[in-house]
Amino acid sequence: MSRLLSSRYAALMFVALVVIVPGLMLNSSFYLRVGALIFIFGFAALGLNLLMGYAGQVSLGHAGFIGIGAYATAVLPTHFGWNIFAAMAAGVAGAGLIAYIVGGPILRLKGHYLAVATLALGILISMVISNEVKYTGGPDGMAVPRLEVFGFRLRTAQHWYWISGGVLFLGIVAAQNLIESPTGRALRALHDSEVAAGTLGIDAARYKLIAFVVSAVYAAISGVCFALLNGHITPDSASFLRSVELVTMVVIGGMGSILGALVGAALLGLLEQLLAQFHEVETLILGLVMMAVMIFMRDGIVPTLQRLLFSRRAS
Amino acid sequence: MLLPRNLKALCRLWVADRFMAELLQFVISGLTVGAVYALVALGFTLIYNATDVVNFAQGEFVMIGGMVSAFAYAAGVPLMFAAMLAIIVAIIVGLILYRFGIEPARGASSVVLIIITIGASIAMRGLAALVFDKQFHKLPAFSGEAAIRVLDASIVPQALWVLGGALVIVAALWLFLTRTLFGKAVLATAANRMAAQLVGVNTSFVMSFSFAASAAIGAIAGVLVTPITFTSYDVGTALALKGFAAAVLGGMGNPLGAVAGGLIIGLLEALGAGYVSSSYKDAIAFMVLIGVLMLMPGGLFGKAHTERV
Amino acid sequence: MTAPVLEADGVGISFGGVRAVDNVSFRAYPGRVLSIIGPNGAGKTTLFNLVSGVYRSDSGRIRVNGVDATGARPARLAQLGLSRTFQNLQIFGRMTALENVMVGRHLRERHNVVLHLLGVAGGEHATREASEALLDRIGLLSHAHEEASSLSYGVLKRLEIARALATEPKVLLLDEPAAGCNAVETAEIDELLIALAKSGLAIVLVEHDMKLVMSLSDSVLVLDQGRSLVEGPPNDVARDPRVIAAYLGVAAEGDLAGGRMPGGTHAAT
Amino acid sequence: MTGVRCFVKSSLAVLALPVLMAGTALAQGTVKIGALLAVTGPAAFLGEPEEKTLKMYVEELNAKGGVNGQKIELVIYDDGGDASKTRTFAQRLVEEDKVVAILGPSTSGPTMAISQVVEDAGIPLISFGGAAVIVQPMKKFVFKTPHSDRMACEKVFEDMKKKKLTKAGLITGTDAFGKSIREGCIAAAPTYGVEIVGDETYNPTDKDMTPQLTNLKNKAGIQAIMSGSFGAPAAIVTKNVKQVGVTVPFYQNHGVASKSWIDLSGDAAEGVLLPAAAVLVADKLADSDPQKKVALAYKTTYEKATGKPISTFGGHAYDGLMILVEAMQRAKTSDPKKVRDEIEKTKGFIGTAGIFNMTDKDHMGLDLAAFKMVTVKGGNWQLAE
Repeated sequence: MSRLLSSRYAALMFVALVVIVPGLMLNSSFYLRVGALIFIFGFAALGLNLLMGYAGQVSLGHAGFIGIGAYATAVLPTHFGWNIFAAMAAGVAGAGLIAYIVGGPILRLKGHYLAVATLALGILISMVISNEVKYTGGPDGMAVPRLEVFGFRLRTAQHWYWISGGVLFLGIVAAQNLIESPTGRALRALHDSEVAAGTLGIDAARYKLIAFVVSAVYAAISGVCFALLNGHITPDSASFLRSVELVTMVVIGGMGSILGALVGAALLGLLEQLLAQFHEVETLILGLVMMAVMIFMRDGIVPTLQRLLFSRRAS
Repeated sequence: MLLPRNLKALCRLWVADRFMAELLQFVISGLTVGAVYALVALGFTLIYNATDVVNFAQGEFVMIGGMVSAFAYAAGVPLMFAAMLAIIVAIIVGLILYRFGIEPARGASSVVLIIITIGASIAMRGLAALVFDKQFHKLPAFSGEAAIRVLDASIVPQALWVLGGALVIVAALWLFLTRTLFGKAVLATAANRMAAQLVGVNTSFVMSFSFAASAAIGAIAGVLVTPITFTSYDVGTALALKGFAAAVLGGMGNPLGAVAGGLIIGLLEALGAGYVSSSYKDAIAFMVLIGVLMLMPGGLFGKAHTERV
Repeated sequence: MTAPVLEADGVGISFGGVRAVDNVSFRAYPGRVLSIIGPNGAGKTTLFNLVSGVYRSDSGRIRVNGVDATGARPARLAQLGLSRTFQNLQIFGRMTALENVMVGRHLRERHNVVLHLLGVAGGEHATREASEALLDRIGLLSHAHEEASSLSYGVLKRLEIARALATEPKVLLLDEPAAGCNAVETAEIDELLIALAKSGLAIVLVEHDMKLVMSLSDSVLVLDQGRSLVEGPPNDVARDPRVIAAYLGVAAEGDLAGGRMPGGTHAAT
Repeated sequence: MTGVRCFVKSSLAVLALPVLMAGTALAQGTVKIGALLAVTGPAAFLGEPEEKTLKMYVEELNAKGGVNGQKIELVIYDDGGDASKTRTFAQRLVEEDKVVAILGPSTSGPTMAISQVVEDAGIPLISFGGAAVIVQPMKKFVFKTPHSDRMACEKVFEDMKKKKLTKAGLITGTDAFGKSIREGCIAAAPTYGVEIVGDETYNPTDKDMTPQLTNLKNKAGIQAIMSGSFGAPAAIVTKNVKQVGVTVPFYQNHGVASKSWIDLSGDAAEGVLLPAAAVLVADKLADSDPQKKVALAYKTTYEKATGKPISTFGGHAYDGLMILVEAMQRAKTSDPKKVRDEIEKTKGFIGTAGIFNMTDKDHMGLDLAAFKMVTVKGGNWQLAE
């Protein structure tokens, strides 16, 4: 109990530090933007981690939900005159609803079959975004209205650094709450032994669906922040490659580790900037780093480091 | 050309009907593209069977096949030798991938292995951009460019090479897996690695072999399709995506299923583009894919209990 | 006699043409222990899997607590009051012992994801207390906060029982609860099961330890090659020549009654 | 907890690394110009020649003493054609590298995504993207050098009108470029009395477009087919046109204006018509043509340096760089705002794409005359006019 609590608060403190310290030290909107992007994608990866690391289900189409959140924020106010807050809420709710409707049937699939079905779902969403040019601007993308709170326009990277950092923090708190709640225990139980979980009264289909919907909602919220940070969105935000990137963040950071999602997002986000100087070999190095991390830390960075730290303390 | 004479005569009665000609053209297009997907799916199948790994770098083998042969040919190497060189290079890359990417991570979860292969595919793409360039390249068609008329539809001779190649490879693979001792060793390794080891199968060799053979299949596919589709350092991703979908649609691990899956997706795309909407033709293919999986969760030819994830 | 809490009527299943379990019937009554024995491969575990919904029976009917549960999935059966343990452990390895038991309280908790995300789930305290009490009862409280994967086999065997009990079942299916346990642990399990039966729980047991079976059971069902061979009080069954024949005819009555079933060494034909 | 602190420190160090690197590079007496190019990704065939061109000419300019006595330092980032990535790099160029102007991005979507960044920062941007929306509506700091995609349609329709063809079919990619051509053509058609009777699309990764072309071919009364495509699909469409036996005139667009398209398409390219910049047919231009000298010089320089045939894409980068450098020379400073004002005053600049005359209402400054109608004969470009 005490260990659980201390590790929980340690993790939260760590995240708070990771948000606050650079936020105060960095004064360039470029760094703040990189930070905000890490928080935003870390947030989506966090949701996906609930699905992959806890419910044990893979999704290769989660960028689709990011796209739904992002495009709802842009399309509804621009073309339908919605209040932007209503549009944001609708985007998040819409993603959850679609996940709920689609998740029922496709979560019956297992392993690679599920992977392909979610992949197809993600591609369908991104295809609609690219093709409905009238509403979405097609491949050129579209402008996103700026968020105004009490007459104050939130548009700089600094604003969004703090907002997305705060959202991430709350997301982590919520994820931790969930994991330690009866729902979380049910999910973890399912992941370890679906049969045993079943005999204890846990309805596997229901809990997989819950995890799918929750992860879709996380992705959509991340999409909303992404759209508002950028002020202009393109179908790239919902692309298959983005979905793969999210899965990579989760696995590299550590499946089933709350901090893992953030670390995975940070690694990919920072690598992109670090390697930009050497763009001739950027792709090559990125690929090799991904391979190396997975070969030498197959449980992901955070769980591996935790184990190292833990065993050192023990000895 | 494709049909026996009497059937051809029969069909000619309908040729006046443009519908038939159109349909035939769509089917030809679908089969050509589908054969490309099928070849990629076959590569997925072989590696999956022997190692349980879903190799997302499979598309890169196709790229290597295309790029190496195109550059060798452009440098004056005869087409035949250029193709052989490409296959050898792909096999070497496949073996390196297995030895330094997959083997050290043996026993890791399937999603970790998938990320490793995705990393490998990114690295291979980056390397290809360095070694070659970022432009598109081609190979000459093996039997000329002149389209063959079939009942008012037309087909390029290279498409027949692709279709024929897919058929030959699937037949060879099928015979190899079911009729040879070594092929059975591959299947045994797939079914139960430990048990296979116990009965004396050198599973490590079987797994290296599967990577080499998949790389070779990919490279052959690359050589065959480059005259039609061209090649560049980054053609792999899109091919891997469709190939994976095809392999799963057919039932992961089943070579015949892989071919069927590839052809079906190709046909759906072509018929969708022809009859419904060209912007949403991929959507149609993917919706049918989801629909089929709903009804047959193990794919068309897969067995539900062979699920290994 | 009170009404049975579990009734299996003519259940069966085939795997690839082999009739693994064929037309087996039994009843379990509150406060009584029914043991299912038979040579290895007789279909005991398969029968358990049928009755607990892990497999779907292709014939017959299953009723739990008077409600028809034929074809129901494990989660539904758990709701009706059936719980079980597994021959090959199905422990949630990445959770603590306490959490394993807390999962067993699943059906007794309120489930609202939104509240759970907000961290305002009620009843958590009650779940924890009930689970700790169960661990205490089964003698594992000292292991409560250890990760299950780090616990010994014997401890896990008991942990599975505690977890199954946490659902507050009416009928408990135990698949070789004493397998791999030493004499002390076996005695503890013996004691526990007697106490549980006394409290009114119906217990169905698959076990190779004949001493345990003979001392615990109110009734014994013998399976052979998927079929039900004999059912009756332990002593009658032990003397039944058909049963002895089923155990290859080599096991003397005394062996059967007093020692371990020679199942592992003599393959059933 | 030490582990945590250590991690925070090291992640800060990682973040700080680019700053240090940028800091050391910031020498006196240089002027920094940023470039955002799609060096990888689906538009890499644009980004690659653009990058080569920029590097080549910056080196040449520096060898001649740079601009206003300062050496030019070129900071190139690869955006992979991804809009969000481009925006991050744009911010990096503005905030960290402190560039005075940005060249690129290679494509339209990323250009739109970063317009606001340069507007806010007050730094001129010269995009190599084709879409008209980049400069319409006009943004103060955003310019572009390629012809707008719509102009390609206008040029084609002009040609069709001359030949009295009124019914056209469209086949375009679903990427940004194809979409831009498609919209441009649909918008421009009525002006030229052209009716769009067929409208087909394909995905950029498609391998066969015969179904779409079969549909177009069979459209009643169709008199011409116009394609909006680039890269490999453009060559596939060209070959498929021949395969399904299209007999009406087939128009491609300026997106295929590179030798590589002819090579890929082979015989199928013969006789295909397309509007393209003069640089493509530099050696075939009349000696009196004012563009001949510039176009020929670029062609010679590029082909000598890279050993590869030129494309018009690299030319857009050349035009962008030179317009910028000349503006700096006229402004006698590298102050971004003053440079912007001078870019807007670009008059009679002879580039590879045409003669640029920018105004405060036109941030591209090209007219239809900049396009030449060309065709392919014997595997080489030929003027069709």
